[in-house]
Amino acid sequence: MAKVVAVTGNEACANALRQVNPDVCGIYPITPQTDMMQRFASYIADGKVDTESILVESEHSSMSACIGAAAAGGRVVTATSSQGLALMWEMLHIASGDRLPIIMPVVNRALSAPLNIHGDHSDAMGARDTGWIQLWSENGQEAYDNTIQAFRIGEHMEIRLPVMVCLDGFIISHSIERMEYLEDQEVRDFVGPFKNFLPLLDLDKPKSYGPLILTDLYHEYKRAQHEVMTKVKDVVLDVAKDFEKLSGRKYGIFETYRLEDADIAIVILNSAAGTTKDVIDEFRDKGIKAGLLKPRLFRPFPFEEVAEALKHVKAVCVMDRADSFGGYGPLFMEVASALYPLERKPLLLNKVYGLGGRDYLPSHAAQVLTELHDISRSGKVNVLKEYIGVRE
Amino acid sequence: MAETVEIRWHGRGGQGTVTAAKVLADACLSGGRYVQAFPEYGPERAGAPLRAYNRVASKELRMHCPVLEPDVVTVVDATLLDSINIAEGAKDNTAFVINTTKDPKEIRAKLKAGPKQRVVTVDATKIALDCFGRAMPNSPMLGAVCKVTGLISIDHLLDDVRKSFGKKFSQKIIDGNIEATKRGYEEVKEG
Amino acid sequence: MKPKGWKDLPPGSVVLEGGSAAKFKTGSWRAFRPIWKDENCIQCLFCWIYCPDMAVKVKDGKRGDFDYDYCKGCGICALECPGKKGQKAIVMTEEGK
Amino acid sequence: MATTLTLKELSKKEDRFTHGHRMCSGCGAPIVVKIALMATDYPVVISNATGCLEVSSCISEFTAWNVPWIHTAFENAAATLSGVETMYRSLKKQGKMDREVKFIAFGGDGGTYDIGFQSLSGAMERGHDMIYICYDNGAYMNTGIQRSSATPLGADTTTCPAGSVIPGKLRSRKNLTKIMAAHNIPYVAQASPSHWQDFAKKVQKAHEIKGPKFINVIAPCNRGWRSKTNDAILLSRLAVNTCYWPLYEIENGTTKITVTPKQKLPIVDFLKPQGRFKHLFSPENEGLLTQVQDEIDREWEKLLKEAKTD
Repeated sequence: MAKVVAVTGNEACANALRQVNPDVCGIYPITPQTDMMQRFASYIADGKVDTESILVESEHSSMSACIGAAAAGGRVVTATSSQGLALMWEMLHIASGDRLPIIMPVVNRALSAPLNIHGDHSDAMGARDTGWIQLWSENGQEAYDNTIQAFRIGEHMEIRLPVMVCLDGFIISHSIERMEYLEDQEVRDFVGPFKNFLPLLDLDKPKSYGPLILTDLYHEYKRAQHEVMTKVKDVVLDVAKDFEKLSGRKYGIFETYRLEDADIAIVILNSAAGTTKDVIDEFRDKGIKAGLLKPRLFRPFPFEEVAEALKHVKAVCVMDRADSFGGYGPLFMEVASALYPLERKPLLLNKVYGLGGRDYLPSHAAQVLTELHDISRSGKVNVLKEYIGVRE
Repeated sequence: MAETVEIRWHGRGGQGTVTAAKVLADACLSGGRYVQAFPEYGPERAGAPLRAYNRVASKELRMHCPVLEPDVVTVVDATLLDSINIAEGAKDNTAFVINTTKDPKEIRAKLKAGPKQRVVTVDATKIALDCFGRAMPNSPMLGAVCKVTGLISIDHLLDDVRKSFGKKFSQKIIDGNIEATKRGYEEVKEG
Repeated sequence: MKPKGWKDLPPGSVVLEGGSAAKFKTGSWRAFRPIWKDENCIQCLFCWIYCPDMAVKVKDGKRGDFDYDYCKGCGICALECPGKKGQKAIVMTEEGK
Repeated sequence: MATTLTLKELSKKEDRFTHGHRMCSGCGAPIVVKIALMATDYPVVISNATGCLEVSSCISEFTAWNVPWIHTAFENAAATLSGVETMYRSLKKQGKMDREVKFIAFGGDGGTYDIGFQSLSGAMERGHDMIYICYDNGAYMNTGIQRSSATPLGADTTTCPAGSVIPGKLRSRKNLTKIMAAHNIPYVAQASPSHWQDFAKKVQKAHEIKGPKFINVIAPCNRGWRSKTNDAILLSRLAVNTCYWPLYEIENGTTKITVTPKQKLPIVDFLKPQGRFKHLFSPENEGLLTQVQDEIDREWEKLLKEAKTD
């Protein structure tokens, strides 16, 4: 039986982790994630989980310890944000290269300099090439659901990869919203017992983790790692199917909203997608066929499916809450690549919004949809990459 | 109830404003409603002006941005009336709930409130001091907001206050807050 | 042996066979060759403990010959060898002579 | 029962670190590893910082380790092992693991004194049950002899070269052993491969103590020290006998010198065979040479005062 609660995104993720009851958890504070691991630490202190915590002295050590623990053979979690994720960067590659299914909620926050503690996607986007699976979440409910599903995806015997569950800092992590919790036992049954794969603590079969591989085989190892990523999509969909049976909540590799017959569309991640949906409804009421695509699985990126979903649209704006200075926004780059093979492509533009927690308002969505509407009629894109909600 | 009720809280760090918004959200959860409660965050600490928001709706809340056009504006610290524009974005029929010793008519004049805008006052700080000896006006303000919005019954709210405060405080403080919430509900003055 | 393709690799580059380095013979690195003279050996086993390459064979606590598959010819053994009455039990000779 | 520390008994044990590794000819580090593992009678899991030992001991499909071994990066051998050890405790608590396992981290001085210092300090403070063994060769040897905070005063390295103006390293070594002792962990020691029995005893003792332990071991590098391939043991012995590298332990705060040189030799005996100190013997660097000796004398006197007299 589902339980309806009003909790923050951080609390929801912490609760998901409690329900899963992992073996080991690396804990280090960073705004806006802090509150999540703090809650988890109190679950440990109150004996609500069997987890052993490692109260590390940095995020780098947190990820290092998580890698050691996961290689040892067991279920491992941690969480971070922003500079913490950046400090982990080196170790993120090692976690995925060693094929260790560590589960990590990432409470998205801007990167320094200047110092900023608010929500944007620069942190996780900076980690997009680290070989981690990335699931993105619009709200606390999705963050909770994704966290639970992440275990099944990452620990799948064909996959064995670490998973980041991304949620917007403050906007979701610190907002109380209505959501539904599954029962503890339901979650435990859904996730299942941890299955070992090449555990280091198998003392009778000594293994060496982390060899030096030179020009002879490194290329092959990385090719093999890519191959694993190609299998992720199907696993994500299978897990989502099972999750729907359990929760009634449907997940795909992305969500579309009124996109099927849309002339114009916005592609946008996380919490801003919700705000955009409300504005799309307003435009539909005015007779403008607007729609939305919200990626859930960003790594691996489902290129073919995204192209298929957008191919009939006349004009698409990809909105990035992160920048690649001197390049297009990271989400834009993926969507543009996805659309490139199409013979008839939508017109495409890129807007960077909401950096460092700048509010994304309905008026911003309206501005973009209005521009898209004009483009769909004129067939002309004036400025391909632009910043919105920025003061001149 | 309107499809969505949006509330903006103005307070100062350390007055329990964010807690009030959270308790209200939790209390409004009943009846299958959707709720949001979220503060505005900055590096500000105790004493700095802050805002918090509520949305309560009968359908799923997807909007994830600050409340720009509040149905209710709640001011937990009357001194803020002189320093910030608490009426920003207010609609024709917005209700103002103000913690003040002053008469609602005086406040109405000060705010230059329109004819359909409601102005409600409550001496929340005094109630808090009476009930539990601390100048924490959040629980009487909750009572006042409950009365003005009619979102939930006072009994339901009191249950939630008991639940929320019970996690952190002693029985004496909980009882004080229950009493204060009740008095906040009862002692609102409209003008 | 045909070099491995990417489909043949163990997941996560984990080396599954402990001690497999024994298949990699480092004896070819040697420029100088230690020669063991049994008659001068007092079985102190210093050569064995100080050998960085585990290239001194010991069986039942008794020193045997060098394992030339692995000896890199560093000469630590010869230097540390106390020998018998001033006569070293290990001497270094140039390889191939 | 721990193995009796005679070479005859030890030689009967299976090699847990095998031949076929690719350390340089005459390297001191494999001797350190070998002695440490021989003194370990328990199942053991190793964590290894990036460095000479790591790159040479596990390449492609070849591993010299016949025990579970993990390398992740340069600065985090202690943090990585924290994770392994914590998982072990978790599994033990859950009844999924019943054997008594010991944990050893190996790092060079770069991976220990410098880049890995934070991770080491953190792991020690958290109290993980492990021995961290630093094989200290006094520079970043793996990358080609760059100075580290363990590089001795006056040494010539590729990043503090002895030039016409600056005569090598102008700063003294960081006393990491003492810094680790300041963590108030139950056991800290200094050891040398030349004194294999003393070192093995320290490892055995450390394994019997619960909690974090640190052993700093001198490990000559003939490439970086510019000495002969056969003198790793000779030089490490001279390091002890000149009191450059005193052998001592600090157990629960009590310092004990475990090997006192019969005769304290002048530091030049240690410096002379090493090319990295060659310039110190030019007349213009006489002052620096005196400074080196003075410092060693001062540190030794200090240690004598701290040590418990038996």
